Amino acid sequence: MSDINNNTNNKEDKFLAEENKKRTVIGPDGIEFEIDPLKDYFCDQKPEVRDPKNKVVEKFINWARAESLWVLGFGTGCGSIEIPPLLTPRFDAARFGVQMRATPRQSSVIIISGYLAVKTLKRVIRSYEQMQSPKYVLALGSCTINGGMYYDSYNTINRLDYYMPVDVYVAGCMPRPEALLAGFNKLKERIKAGRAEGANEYAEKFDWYKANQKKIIKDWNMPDYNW
Amino acid sequence: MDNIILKLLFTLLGLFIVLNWGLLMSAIMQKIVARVAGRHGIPFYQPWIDLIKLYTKRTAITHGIMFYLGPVFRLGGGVGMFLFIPLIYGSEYFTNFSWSGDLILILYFQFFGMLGMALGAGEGGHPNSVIGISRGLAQFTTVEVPMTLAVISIAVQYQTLSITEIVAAQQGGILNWTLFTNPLATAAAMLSLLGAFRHAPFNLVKAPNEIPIGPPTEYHSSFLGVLRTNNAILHVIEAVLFMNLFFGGATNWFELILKSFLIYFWSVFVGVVFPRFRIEQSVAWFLKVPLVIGILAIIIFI
Amino acid sequence: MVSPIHIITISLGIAFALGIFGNLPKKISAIIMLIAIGAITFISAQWAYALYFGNAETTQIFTAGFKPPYSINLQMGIYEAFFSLLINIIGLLGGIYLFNTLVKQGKNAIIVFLILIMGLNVIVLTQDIFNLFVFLEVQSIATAGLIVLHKNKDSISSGFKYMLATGIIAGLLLIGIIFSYYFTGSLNIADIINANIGLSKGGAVAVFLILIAIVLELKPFPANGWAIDVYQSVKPGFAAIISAGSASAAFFVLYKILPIVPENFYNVISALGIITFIGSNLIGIKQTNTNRLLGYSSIGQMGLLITILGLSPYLGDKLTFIAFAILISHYLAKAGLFWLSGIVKQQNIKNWSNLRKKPVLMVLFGTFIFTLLGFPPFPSFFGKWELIMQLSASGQFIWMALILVGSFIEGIYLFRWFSNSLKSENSKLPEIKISLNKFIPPVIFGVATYGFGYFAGTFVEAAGAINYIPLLFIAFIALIDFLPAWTKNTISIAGVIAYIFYLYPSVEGDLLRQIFLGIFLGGAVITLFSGYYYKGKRLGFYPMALAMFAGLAMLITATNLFEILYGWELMTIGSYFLLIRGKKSLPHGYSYMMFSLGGSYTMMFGFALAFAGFGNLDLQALSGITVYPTLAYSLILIGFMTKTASFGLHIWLPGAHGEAVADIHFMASAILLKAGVFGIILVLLGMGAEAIYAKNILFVLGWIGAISALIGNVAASFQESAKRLLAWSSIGQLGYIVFGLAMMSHLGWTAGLFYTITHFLYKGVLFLIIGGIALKLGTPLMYKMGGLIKKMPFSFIAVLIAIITLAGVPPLVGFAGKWLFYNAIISEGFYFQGVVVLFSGIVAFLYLFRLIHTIFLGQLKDEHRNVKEISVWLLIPVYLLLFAIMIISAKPEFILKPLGNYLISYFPTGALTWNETMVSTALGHWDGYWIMMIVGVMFVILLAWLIITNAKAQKVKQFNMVYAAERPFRPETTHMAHNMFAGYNKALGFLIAPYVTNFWNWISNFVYDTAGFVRRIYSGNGQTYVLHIVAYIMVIYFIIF
Amino acid sequence: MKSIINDIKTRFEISDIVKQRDNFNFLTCKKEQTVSLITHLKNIEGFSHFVLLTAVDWIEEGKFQLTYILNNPDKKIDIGIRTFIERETATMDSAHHLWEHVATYQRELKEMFGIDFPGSPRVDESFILEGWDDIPPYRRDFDTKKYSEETFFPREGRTTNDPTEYMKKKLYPDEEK
Amino acid sequence: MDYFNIEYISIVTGFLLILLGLFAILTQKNIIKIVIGFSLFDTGIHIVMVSIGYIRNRTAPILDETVNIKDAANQIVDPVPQALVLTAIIIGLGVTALMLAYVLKLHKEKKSLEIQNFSDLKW
Repeated sequence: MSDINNNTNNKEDKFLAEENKKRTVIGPDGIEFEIDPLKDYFCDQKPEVRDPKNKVVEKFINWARAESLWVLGFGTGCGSIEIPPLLTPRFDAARFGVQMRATPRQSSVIIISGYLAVKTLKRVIRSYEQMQSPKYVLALGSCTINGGMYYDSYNTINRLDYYMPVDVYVAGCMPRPEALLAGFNKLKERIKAGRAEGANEYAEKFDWYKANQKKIIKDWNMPDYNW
Repeated sequence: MDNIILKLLFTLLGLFIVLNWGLLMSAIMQKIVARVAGRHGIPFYQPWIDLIKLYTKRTAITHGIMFYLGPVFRLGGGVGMFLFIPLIYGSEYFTNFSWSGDLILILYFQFFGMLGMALGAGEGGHPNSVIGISRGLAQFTTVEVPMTLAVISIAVQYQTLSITEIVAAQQGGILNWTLFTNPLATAAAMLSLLGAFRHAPFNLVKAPNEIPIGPPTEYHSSFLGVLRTNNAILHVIEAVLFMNLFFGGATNWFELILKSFLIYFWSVFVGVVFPRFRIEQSVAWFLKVPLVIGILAIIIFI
Repeated sequence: MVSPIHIITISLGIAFALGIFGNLPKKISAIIMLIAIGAITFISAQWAYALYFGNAETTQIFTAGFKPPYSINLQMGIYEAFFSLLINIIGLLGGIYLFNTLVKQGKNAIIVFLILIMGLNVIVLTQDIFNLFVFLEVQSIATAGLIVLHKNKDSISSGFKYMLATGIIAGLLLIGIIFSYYFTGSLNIADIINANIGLSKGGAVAVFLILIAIVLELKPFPANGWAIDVYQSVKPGFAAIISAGSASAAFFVLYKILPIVPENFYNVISALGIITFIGSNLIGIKQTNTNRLLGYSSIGQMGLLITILGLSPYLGDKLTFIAFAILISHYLAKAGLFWLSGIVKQQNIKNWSNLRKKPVLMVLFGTFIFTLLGFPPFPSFFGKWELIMQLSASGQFIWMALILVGSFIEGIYLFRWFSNSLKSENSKLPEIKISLNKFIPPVIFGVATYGFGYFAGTFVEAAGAINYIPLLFIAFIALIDFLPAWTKNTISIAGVIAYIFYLYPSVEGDLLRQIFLGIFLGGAVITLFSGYYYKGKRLGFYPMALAMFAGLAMLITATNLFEILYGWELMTIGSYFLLIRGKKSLPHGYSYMMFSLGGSYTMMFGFALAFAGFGNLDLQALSGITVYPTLAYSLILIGFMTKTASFGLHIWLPGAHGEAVADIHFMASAILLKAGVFGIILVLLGMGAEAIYAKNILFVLGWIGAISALIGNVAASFQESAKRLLAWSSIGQLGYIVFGLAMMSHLGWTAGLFYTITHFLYKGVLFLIIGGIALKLGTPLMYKMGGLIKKMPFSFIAVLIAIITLAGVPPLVGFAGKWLFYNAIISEGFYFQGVVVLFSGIVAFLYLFRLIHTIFLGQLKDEHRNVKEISVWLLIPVYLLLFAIMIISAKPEFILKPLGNYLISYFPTGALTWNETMVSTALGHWDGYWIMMIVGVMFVILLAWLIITNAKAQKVKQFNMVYAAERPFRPETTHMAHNMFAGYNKALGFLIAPYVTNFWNWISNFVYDTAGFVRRIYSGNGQTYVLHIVAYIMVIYFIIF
Repeated sequence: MKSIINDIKTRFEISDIVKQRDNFNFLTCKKEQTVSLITHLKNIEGFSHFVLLTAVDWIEEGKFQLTYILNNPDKKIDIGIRTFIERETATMDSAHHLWEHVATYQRELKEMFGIDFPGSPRVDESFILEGWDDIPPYRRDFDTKKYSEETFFPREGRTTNDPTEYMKKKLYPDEEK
Repeated sequence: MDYFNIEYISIVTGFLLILLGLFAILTQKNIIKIVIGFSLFDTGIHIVMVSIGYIRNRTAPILDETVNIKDAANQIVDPVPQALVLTAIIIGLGVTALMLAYVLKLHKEKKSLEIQNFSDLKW
């Protein structure tokens, strides 16, 4: 078997993308220095657990959070076609405070809408980590639960909860928008009950999640936590 | 001294009313848009919930000092405009600090927020933010042209630049409004208002699909909360400015609410009906019809 | 006292002796010859000295003891002595310069050289017209003899043409002489003058023939092809003698016979002169051969002198001064340039850049060029000034215009040549070798130009008040130029500060001048202070910078129009040399100089018109110009607007400023441009707003200001280079100021002057910071920067405050300017111009955001991760300026109140009214102090609110951003900077299409093509040249009779 | 169509002609001649549109079969060119110079089958599988189920049914009995 | 007026020679001929000069036995033009000689005497 990747450097650098490798540059004053993009361009802090405030206040805040679910417009797999109908007159998820946002910074919910290829998982993780706590994961379809029909694929994950804390699974292949709405209501209940602490869980079990993620994402090629 | 404290308290009260009215107004407008599309739309209290949620987010990131200060500048622009604009004609307290400046101050104070926002978004380093800003600035330059013409026109008409005096001159009947005494200036300004509120057809600045929401791409949590607070205030204040200049001002809160609603509704109404312009189209558009109207508005006073 | 006859005896004697004792070694012969020339130089010098100081009287020498008409008589008067001295000096120095050549060519050449000098002397001295003819022939034979000894194929053919042409001319002269003898019975010029033969028809023809022959000896255009070939083909050393010596002698002959000529010929003479002046200069534009170019220039100068003689009835008693000033400039500069040409040994004007390796020669070169162009402090400046003033006083406006046009055309090519050698590539050119004997003559002449400059200044009445102390100081700095920069810097700062204290009493009580003194010299201190940043010597920087500041100071303290122009030109020279220090500044520096030159000529014209109406040159002459007021004011304004770079005259600025380094950029933009503003203020104060013409001018001026503002700001938004951006922005800002001044009202002027001050402050900050950054990063291109806020926080704060001020955002002081503008526009009725100005004010946001974003925000580049804050020497002045901005922001009354009080004497109505800190007009009101307070408090409260709700924000790095679930690739590709306002460009890019540049290009192409067309008359064929001469005579004959 | 094939036959060694439809034929060609055949088809016969390039792993023969499908939009005919290459060396001449997007197909084949196309742009960069370090997954000797079980934490308790049997049981539960 | 007196004839001849010389200079291509033209031109001028100074019925200004020294002023023609013409002839000779020297050099240079061949320097 010929080496499929010509990059025969040491193991660590094998999958490192060109632009993330260390490079030497010459400053305007003519002095050379080295740049390590992963260190210099990315923050390498780990996430911290942010404990809830006192109970009464938190309850009120959780109610607000539950009534204002901003969903990241991120679609994976076939489920992404089920999300747009939510905003149509027929389903009108806006009634429940569900709104779409275009950027993970401002979103509080990410919907994993179907099978996740390894390549996509990497983007999902990045987006998830860029969301601000508290944040919720709503997983859609059998594929996220146990791989679904892709259970034996060489490139599709089987269980989402090994890679990020999932709040609500909506089963089905594919679940219809009604089911998704039901999933949102379930999520709301969970938030109001104060049980949707996925972000903290992620921070607590950070190493475990990372290990799982890194096991399948071999060209990790990014900082451990994408702020 | 007591007077100052009283004045401050009333100003805070005014700010509170304006903020809540702004939030409510935006909810109502969204509901209207939803109804046009045949949906129920958000609950009327949704903006408040969103605000609470944003302010109570547990984490936030910052790209640097300017990123942090950007929203402060932005909200400062809104609150500052609020402070320098007389809300209720004839009220001793709800004229805020408008004695310290006139119409020109208001016109230029809006740059305060824009500049801060632009710088903050710039430090975010996100190219989309900057694209949004460059579009926004480009559009704004020509949006201001008919507005400038209209302002000059009414300043010539009333021979003053003081907002209070302009409002005073419009008292005594609906026919004294600038809308009727100087319809061309009003028309130019109302077209300019479309660009200022950045609803469709002039919403390429935000352009949710291609450059996710434009300048505030990187803003979140409390930062976004501050920006949204400002939006609520600013929309009312801008409407109040137009109300004062063209629609006879307000002698009580009810009048203010009604008029500002209608003025804001005008931009929403247009936004629902028309599709989006590209940036060079909108830049050019403001240099066509509104410009001509504005020039006519001045010519009639020469 | 040695009799002047010995000039002849010594020369002839030595010449014969050298011929007889022919076997002397060549060197010794040459030395003997030089001694002989030295002796006759001594004789003429002695006479000149004695006559000038009144120790002797004009002496007649009668040869053979008879009185005229039976003998030849020589006259030694003051003029004769002076001209003979000129000829002998050029002979002596030329001989020294040509020493090696003469030695090589042998005895005959040495003798002929001596005879040539002797012939020229006699031409000057003789009072006998036939003797004049004889020695003209001797001179031309000697010249031809020298040419033939030259042994170069071009020189031989040109010498033949020369012989042919001078033969014909001499024949004509002879006929004229014989006829005049026929009519008068005398050959003595004095007798001929007394006979007044011009009155009869035949006598007039005789006079005509004599006159035309003498004029032809001065090589008038276009009958001068034979002479130009000689200039080109002979050695530059000989050309120097022909150009300086022979031409001076011929000019003196014309002067001598002029009284013979009837009055009605005078206009024809000046017409011939001016045709020569303009025509040869026009053709000079196309020349690439240095000697030929100098030939055209020489002929042009002679044309100017002929014109002056022709115009002598209008010049009164100033004639002598004018003629001498211009002649001496021509004499020194042309000889010097020919000598330099001999040293450089490069025929093509593009190959002169190796002169740069010899700074002394370069300085000489510049001196001679500027002398020819009539810049101060050289004598030609004074001569030209007096010429124009006297002409104007006599109402000869057409002649003024033509002379200025000709001078400008001369400037075009001389300056192109000079700037080429200053900047163009010189690595491939051979080293210049100089021997001492070739070095001394040009140095002596170079020094002499300055001496005569001072000397000429003492003759011009208006120049009496010129303060020479700064010039001496500059000379001192120039002398110590070999010291390291910081020493010179310290000395310069001390000098400037001392000068401020020296000048302050003279501007006391005059707020306008105080403001400009502050801007000019305060700015000088600030820029010089930032100069500590530079290592090394900065050769040439300090003299030139100080020259500029001295010129600016002279503008302020000027008490008459002459001083204004003097200061203006001084400043132009200094700033030109500063601007041209940039890397690619050659074409821009050239166009700067062309606009400045044109501007100063239009100014001179305008001043002359003012002088014509007012009768003296006081500044009051500007108020109420009565002669062609529209034209006069427009011309003066155009002159000043070349510096404010107003629309139409702005094309030099972006390039010139865009290439300048930090502190020069600051000087050029924040300080230099204000000189134009000062000038416009002076003019407008004089003009007033009541007259119809004033209204028209102000209307146009207002639109020019508005369009400049618009074009400047829009173009600035589309620049990629930060420096060019600022340069365009300066055009825009100056447009505001011009617009404000054009309103001619209290508010307008308050706004304009307020802008003048604040523009100085914030632009100063921007220039220094941006310049410092560009130096630090090695590029002015903004898209190559980015994210520097983390590396240069102090710079960022400075730029932030500066752009907030520039944009006019409250609460900082820029808003005051906008507010004043609004009020002024509405109360003055400048609505539409006003809208354009206000629109451009908003457009300013585009480039301001671009400036601060692309440099400081966005993505930090790899190479810049290790850069440090810019030099503290730049930051200190910057923060001083910022401090001033903040003070004015909180307390605008510090400036506005005195301004108002000052302006109330000019514009009594419409003043600002003050109520504690509240300022109001008839329209609106504004309270800077309270706004500052309110905004400050509000800002703090809001910041506190954000911090409370957002205490634990995680600090992240530059790639930590949402990127559609991806990550950024490289900072270069993530930084949104290049072609930032593409959409805007699509919509409004047509505004910045280079219409104006195309217009000026068209003009310059037209001039070039005309020159190319005209010069085809010089076919190179000797016969054609003779035909030219014959046709010339015929045409003029038919014109006169 | 026929004339084209006949013409090609005289110029190239065409071994096997399969007619799929009237306007769609498969030809089999030698490896060495394939690219020149495609070039010929493109430049002379007007097959200006490249439809796809794909591969089949004939593990038993030890060969990869490559199939290039071209389309002639003017005449509305398609042609498929098959060629066989050795599985061991798995190298083929690149055709990216004919159509730019061929490079993408080749990149995919390199990743999925490990077929190398020397000279093809970016052929060594990962395409869909970022950071793949096993044998290429489309090769038939790659056991995808085993790989999935080893890598992706399969959820316990998952049962897999044959869909036909399962649906029969579900929909017609009585039939069995 | 009597047109056939000696002054008139000589002066007209002189001018004719001048024009002839000029014509030759302007039309002839050969340099030698141009020089000859120049000589004619010169000679014409000399003749004109002499005739200007001529006074009828007087003799040359040479003081010999035919002229009464005391009454010389009334017997001789104006001596000045004659003196001048001598000088002029000498100068003309010098110029012509120098021209011919040039011709020699020019011919050496290009082996040609056509004047249009010597127009390397122009414009």
